[in-house]
Amino acid sequence: MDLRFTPEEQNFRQEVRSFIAGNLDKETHASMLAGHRPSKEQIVAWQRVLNKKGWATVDWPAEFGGTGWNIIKRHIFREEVQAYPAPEPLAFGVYMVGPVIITFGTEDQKRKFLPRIANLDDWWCQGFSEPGSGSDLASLKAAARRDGDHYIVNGQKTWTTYAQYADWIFCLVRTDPQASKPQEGISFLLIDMKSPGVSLRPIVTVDGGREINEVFFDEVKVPVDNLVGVENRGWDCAKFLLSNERVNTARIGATKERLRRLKKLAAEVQESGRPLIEDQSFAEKLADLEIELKALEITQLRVLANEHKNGKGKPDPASSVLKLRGTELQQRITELTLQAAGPHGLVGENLDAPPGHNEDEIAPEWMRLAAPTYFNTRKVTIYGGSNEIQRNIIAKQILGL
Amino acid sequence: MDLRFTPEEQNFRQEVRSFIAGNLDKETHASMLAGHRPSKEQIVAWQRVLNKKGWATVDWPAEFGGTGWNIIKRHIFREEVQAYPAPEPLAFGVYMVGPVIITFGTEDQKRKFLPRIANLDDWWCQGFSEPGSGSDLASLKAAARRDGDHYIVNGQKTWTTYAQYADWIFCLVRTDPQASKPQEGISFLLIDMKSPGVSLRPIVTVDGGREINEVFFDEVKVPVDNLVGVENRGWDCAKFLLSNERVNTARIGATKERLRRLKKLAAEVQESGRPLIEDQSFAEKLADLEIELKALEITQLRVLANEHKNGKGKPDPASSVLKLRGTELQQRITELTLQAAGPHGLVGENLDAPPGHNEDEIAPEWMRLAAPTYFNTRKVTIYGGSNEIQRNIIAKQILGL
Amino acid sequence: MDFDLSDEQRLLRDNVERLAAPTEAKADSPAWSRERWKQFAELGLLALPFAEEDGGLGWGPVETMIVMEAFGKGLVREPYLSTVVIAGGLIRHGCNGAARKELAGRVASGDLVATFAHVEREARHALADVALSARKTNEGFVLDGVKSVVPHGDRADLLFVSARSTGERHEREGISLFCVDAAAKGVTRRAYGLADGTPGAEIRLDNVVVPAGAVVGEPGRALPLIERVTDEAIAALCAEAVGVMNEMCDMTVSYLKTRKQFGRPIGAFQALQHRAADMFIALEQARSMAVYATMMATDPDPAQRSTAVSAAKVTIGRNGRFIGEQAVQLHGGIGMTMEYRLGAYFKRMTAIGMLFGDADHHLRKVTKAGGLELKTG
Amino acid sequence: MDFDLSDEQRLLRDNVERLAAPTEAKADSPAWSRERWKQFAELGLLALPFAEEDGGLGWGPVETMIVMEAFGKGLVREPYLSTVVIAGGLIRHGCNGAARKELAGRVASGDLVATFAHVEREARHALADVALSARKTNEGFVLDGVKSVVPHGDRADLLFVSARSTGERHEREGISLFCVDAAAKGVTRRAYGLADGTPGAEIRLDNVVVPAGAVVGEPGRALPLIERVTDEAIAALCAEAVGVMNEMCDMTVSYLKTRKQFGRPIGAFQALQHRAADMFIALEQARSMAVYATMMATDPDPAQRSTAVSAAKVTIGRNGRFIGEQAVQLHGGIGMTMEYRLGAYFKRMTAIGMLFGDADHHLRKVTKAGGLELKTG
Repeated sequence: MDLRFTPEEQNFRQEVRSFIAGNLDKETHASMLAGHRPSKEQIVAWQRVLNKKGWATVDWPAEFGGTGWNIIKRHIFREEVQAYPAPEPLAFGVYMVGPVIITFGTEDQKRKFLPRIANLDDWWCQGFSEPGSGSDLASLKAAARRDGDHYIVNGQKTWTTYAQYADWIFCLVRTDPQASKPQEGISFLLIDMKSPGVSLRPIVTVDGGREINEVFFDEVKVPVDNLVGVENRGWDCAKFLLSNERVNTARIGATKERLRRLKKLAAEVQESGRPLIEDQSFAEKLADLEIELKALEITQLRVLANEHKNGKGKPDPASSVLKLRGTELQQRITELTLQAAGPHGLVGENLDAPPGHNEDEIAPEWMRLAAPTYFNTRKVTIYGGSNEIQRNIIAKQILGL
Repeated sequence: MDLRFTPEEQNFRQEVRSFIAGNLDKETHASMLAGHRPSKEQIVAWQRVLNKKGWATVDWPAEFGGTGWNIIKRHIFREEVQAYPAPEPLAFGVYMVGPVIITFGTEDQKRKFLPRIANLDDWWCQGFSEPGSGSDLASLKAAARRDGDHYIVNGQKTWTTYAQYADWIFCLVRTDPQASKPQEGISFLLIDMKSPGVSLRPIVTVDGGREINEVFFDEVKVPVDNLVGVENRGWDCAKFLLSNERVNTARIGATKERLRRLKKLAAEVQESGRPLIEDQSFAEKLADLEIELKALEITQLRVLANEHKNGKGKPDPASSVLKLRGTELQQRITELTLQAAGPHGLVGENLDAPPGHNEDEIAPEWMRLAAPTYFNTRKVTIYGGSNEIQRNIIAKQILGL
Repeated sequence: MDFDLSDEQRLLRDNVERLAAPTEAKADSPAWSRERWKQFAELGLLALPFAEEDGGLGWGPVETMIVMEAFGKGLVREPYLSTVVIAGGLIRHGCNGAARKELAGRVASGDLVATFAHVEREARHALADVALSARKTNEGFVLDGVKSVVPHGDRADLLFVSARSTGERHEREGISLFCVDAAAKGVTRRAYGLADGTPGAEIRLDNVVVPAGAVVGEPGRALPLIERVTDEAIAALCAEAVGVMNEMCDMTVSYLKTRKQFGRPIGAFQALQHRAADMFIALEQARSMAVYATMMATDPDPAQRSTAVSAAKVTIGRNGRFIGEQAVQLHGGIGMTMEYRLGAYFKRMTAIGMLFGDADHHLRKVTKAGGLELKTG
Repeated sequence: MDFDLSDEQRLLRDNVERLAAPTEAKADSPAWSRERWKQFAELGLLALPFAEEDGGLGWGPVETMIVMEAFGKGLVREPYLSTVVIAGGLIRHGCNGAARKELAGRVASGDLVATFAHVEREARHALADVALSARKTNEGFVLDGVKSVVPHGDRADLLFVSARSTGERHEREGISLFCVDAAAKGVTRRAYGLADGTPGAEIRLDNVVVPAGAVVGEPGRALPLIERVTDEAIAALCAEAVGVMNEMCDMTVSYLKTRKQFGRPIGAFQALQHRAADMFIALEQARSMAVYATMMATDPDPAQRSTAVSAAKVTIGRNGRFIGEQAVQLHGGIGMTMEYRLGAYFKRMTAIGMLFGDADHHLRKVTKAGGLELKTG
C-alpha cells in the first residue's frame, strides 16, 4: 500500500496537462472557465483533437482504440481534462454506448460504430427514461415489434440530453410485453435519428437553457442488425451502462476546478471592505467542501482499484457512494457560488447565452451565471438514477437489507 | 392576532417566578443548575409545595384541582418552572395517568387516585413498552386474564423510568388475544407495585445512571376496579396519553435554560486566551440554536392555541413537530456543551453521582457532567414514540401520505 | 397573546387569496399587469398600510403578512413589496405632511409605482455601503452614480434613491434619501429579468438635479430610516416566502400521491414520506418565524427589531432552500422544467433567499448582536 | 499509487484481528491486562514502529493503521496509542542513541508502559498552551504543576511531561519535554475513568527533580516534536475510529435484519434503509480520510502534514458522531444500555472525537492554513 503518486504518474500528469494546454482552443477554455457549458462545436472539435492523439477513448480495451493505461493513469487523465477545464469526450458515446457495444455488440456493430464514436462523427443520445418510467426504469413502455428484418418502434422517451444534436440514439424498448418480469422483455436498440417517424420536442429547463428533449417514435423502422446483445436481454446492457455512469457522475476533477475558482472569487468579493473569504463561516464552508472532496477522491481511487482487482465488467455497488456524494458536492458548490455572488446573483441569465456578451457592466459574468447554474445543477441528484435510488442500491446490494 | 404577551400575562409570569424563587429549596435549585437530575426526594418535596399552592396540576379541569388558567398562562407556568429550573410535577402522574383517569376513569378512580397524584403521595410509572414492542406498541404481549373480580397479569414491561421509586404502574395489557386487530384487545390497567408477583430489574444506561428498569409480572392479581375505561379499548387511552406526551417532550423552557447556561459557560472557557464564544463558528452555532428554539416556541404556542380552539381531547398531529424538533434541540445543546467542555469533557462521571462531590479539582462539575448528559440525552429521540414514528405520524395523519 | 385572525382579517385573507389564486397560466408569464394592480387598488390593498388621515386603511403588519402570504401562494409578480411595503414605508416614516399625503394617495390609487434604488455594484448586503454621490448645490442636490438590481426598477414611476451626501463609503453617517422622478433628466435604466423572472433594472443617474424638497427624512441621517423600512420589507418577504413554501409543499404532497413508480404512488415509499414530513416541519418553523418577524418589525427598539427580523430571515432562507430543493428533487425531472409551475416557485424562493441578505449574512448579524433574547417572556 | 496490502501486511492484519476480536465480555470490562499486553509484545506489535537498529520491526504508518483499525473493531483498551504510538513516537523522534535504544527495547518487550502528560486544566486544544513549570538548576530541572486527562496515566511507568522552561503561556518557544519516572518523588496521580471507560489520571508534579539527561529533544524547542507526534497519534486514532465505526455499522445492519416490529424486520423500512446507507457512506468517507492521514502523517512538510491530519480528524469527528448517534437511534432503547456492547463503542467514538481536538477545532486549523491543496496530483 502506497498512496502517493509515483514519479512516473506525476510525469504522466504533466504530459496530459501540457497536451491540453497546447491543443485546447483558447476560446473554449475561457468560456468553460467562466462557467459556460461547451457548445456542440467545441465538444466535437476537442474530441477530434483527443482522438487524433489516441486519447478519446482511454477506458476502452486497447484493441478498440483504448490506451491500455492502468486505472490510475486513466483517473489522472480524466481528472486533468475536467480540472483544466476542457470538454470531456461525449459521455453518451464514449462512456455509455461505446462500452455496451464493446461488451455486448457484434463484430459488425463494433466496426461500424466504434471509430465514429471515438471521433465524434456520430453524436449519440440516450433513450432510457419515459414520462411514466423514471426511477422505475423497467416499467418502460416504448415498444418494438419485429417485422421481417426490422423492428417497428413506437413510443416516447424523455429527458434526452442534446437530442437536438444527435445522429443516433440508443434506446431501451419493450420487445416482449408478455415477459413474466418487466425487466425481461426489454431490448437495447440503436436508432438513427434521421429515420422517418422520429421527432423531437424541446423541454426548456428552469435555468432557461435547452438541454433536454422529448423524443417520439412513430412507426420507426430499425434494422434488426441494430439490436445490441440478445433480444429481450437489454436489461443486462442497461445495468452495465448505469453502473459505469455512476462512476462518471462523481466528476471530482470538475468539482475541484469549480471549488478552486470559487475560492479565488471569494477572495475578490468584498463586503464592508473585507474579502468574503476572511469571513470565518464562509471560509470554513469552503474548507469543509475541500475535505469532503478529498475524502471522495480517495474513495474513488479505492473503488477503481477494487474494480481493477475484481476484474472488469463487475460493477462495484460502492460506485453509488461516488454518485451520491459527488453530485451533492457539485450542488453545494453552486450554492456557495450563488452566495458569493451576493445581490448581483439576482442578475440572472440564460445558461445558453453566448459567453462574454454585453451584460457585463451590470454584473460580472460569473455572478450572472451563478443562479442559472445553481438551478441547472439540481438535475445531477435526479438523473443517472436519483440519489434515493442510489441509497436503495447501497442498502440492498451492499448492506443486504 | 396579537403576538405579544399582555401586561396581565407578564405580571402572571412574574408571580410564578417569584413564587418559585421564594419556595424552591436552594439545594435543589443549585443541583439542577449544575446539570443534575433532581432526586426523588427533591421532586416530591417540590410537588407538594406546588400542590399546596394549587399549582401541581394546572392543566387539569378546575373540578379536579386544575387552576382554570387559559392555555397561555399554563404555557407560561410550565416554561417558568422549566427555565428556573425547578423540578416539574411528576409527568407519569400529572401529565400521563392523571388526564387518562380524568377522561376515561370512573368516579371512584378519580376520587381515589387524583388527589394522591397531585400531592405525589403516589409515585407512578409507565408500563407500555416491552422488549418485543417498542415502536410497534400494539404488538405488546403482557396479558391479563379475568378471574372473578380480578385480572391476573403476566408478562414483562421495559424501559420503565423510575420504577424503583414507584408505588403504582399504569399498564397496557392484552385482554383479548383473539381480537381481529392488535389494537383492539388491549386494556389500560392500574397496578399496585406492592402486589405480589411484581418484580424489577434495573437497567444501567450508557451514562452509568440507573433511571430505567424492567418490570416483571408473575400471576399478579389486579382488582377489576383498576381497569380504566372499557375493557379491550385501552388503545384509546394510550393514544390520548401519547399525544399529550408529545407536547410535553418539547421542553422548550428547559432547553432555554440549558442554552442560556451554555452561553454563559462559553464566555468563561478560553482557548489560547480567547473566550470560546468569540469564535465565530461556535457563536453562530449558539445563535442558530436560539433561532430554532424561538421558532419552536412560537410553533408550540400555535399548536396550543389551535388545540384550545378545536376543543380539548382532540390531539393535534402537529404536536409531532414539537416532539421532533424539541428533542433534537435538547440533543444539540448537549453536543455543544460537550464541545465547550473541551478535553476535560473526558473526565466522565456517573450522572447519579451526588452533586458537588470531591472531583471538583480535576474539572468543574459542568464539564464532568457534559459527557454523561450527552450520552443520556440520546434517549429523547427514542422514547415517547421515536422520531421516526413521529415522521410517520406527520406523513400519514397530516399530509395524508 | 392571541393567534386568531379578526373577522376583518379573515375577510381580507379570503379576498386576497381569491384574487391571487395560482393558475397554470401565471407561472409561465412573469409579467405583471396594471390591470390587476388596479384591482388591488380597488380592494384597498394599495392603501393598506397608510394612515387613515393620509387616505389609507391604517392597517398594520399582520394585514401585510396576510396579503404577502397570499401573494406568495399565488406567485404574484406585481410590485407590491417595492411600491406599497418599501416605498410605502419610506413615505410613511420619511415624508412629512402634504408630501406624505400626496404620495400615499397616489400609491393607494394605483397610479404610482415606486421602488427603492439602494444596492450598488460593490456593496453586497451592507446597507451602509452607499457610494452614489449627492452633491449639494444652492437649489438642492445633484445625484451621480449607479444603482443596480432594482426590483421593478424597469417600470417604476418614482424612485427612492439612497446617496452619500457626506463621509466615506461604509460610514453610517452621511447617507441621504431622495425622491426622484424616474423620468427626470439624466436617469437611464436598463431593464432585465431577475433570476426568478421578476423584472429588475440597473439605474444610472448622470448628474440628476433634484430640489432640496426631494430629500426624504433627515439629510445625511437616512440610514436608520432605511434600516427600519428594510426590516419591515424583510418581514413582509418572510410572509411571502411562507406562501411560496406552502405552495411547494402542497404541490409536492399531491405529486407524491399521484405519481406512480414500481406499481404504487411514490408517496407510499417511507423515505419520501419522511422527506415530506421534514418539509412540513421546515414550513411550520418558517411560518412561526414569519409571525415573529411580523410581530417584531414594528418594535420601537431598533436593535431588538433588527435582530428578530434577521433571525426570521435566517429561518426563511434555510428552510426555503430546503423545501425548494426537496420539492424539485421529489418531483424529479418534471420539477426542473419551465412547463411545470413548481420551477417558478423554486426560483422565486431562491430570489427571496438572496434579497436583503442571505441566511448566513443574517446569522452573522444575530450573532454579532449577541443572539436572541433567551429570557422567558 | 497502490491500495493493496502486501502479504506481510495482510498477515499482520489477520493476526491482530484474531487477537483483538470483540467479545461480549470485553465491552463490559474496560480494564486492560498486562497479560494481553505481553501477547502484543510476542506478536511484535509493541516493536512495530521502532527502527530495526533499535530492536524494532521498522514498520511504518500503514502497519500502525492496520493495527489500530483492528483495535478499534475489538475495542481494545490496552495502552497501545499512549505507549507505542505516542510515547514511542517521542522516543523515536526525540531521544538519541543509547537512550532511544534502551527505551524502545523496554516498550517493545512489554515491560514499559509509558504515556504523554500534556493537557492542562486551562489549555483546551491549543498544543502550545503549557504552563507547568520547568525550573533550571545546576543538576537539571525542577518540574512543578499539574497535567490532566492523561490517558492510562494511572498505571504508566514512565511519563513524558511537557513543561515550560522559558517564556509565557501560549508561546511556541520555551516548551521542553521531560522523561519522568512515574515513581519519582513528588509525582502523585489521581486515577479516574474517562468518559468512555478507558483509564485516565490527573498527575501532579510537586517540585519533581529531574536530571539534565531527562530532557527529550531540544530544550525549549519541543513544540515541533510534540506537534509531529500528535499528528502521528491523530492518524492512528483515525484508524482506530474507522474500526469502531465499522463495528457500529455492522452491529446496526445486523440489528436491522433481526429486530422485528410491525410484523417485519425493521430493516425492511425504507427510511431506516436509507439511514443505514448514509452510515455506510459516512464510514467509507472516514475510511478514505484515515488512509489520507496515514499517508500524510509522515510528510516532511510540517504544514502540509498538519493540515492533512486535521482534515482527517474533521471527517472522523463528524462521521463518527453521525454513525454513533444513528447506531444508538436505530437500536432504540437497547442501544442506550450498558448491557449491550454498542454503548461502549458509542462512548469510545465520542472520546475519540474529543481527543486531540474536536472536529470544529480542526476545521478551524484547516481554514487558517488556507484549506487543503486543490491542485490535481
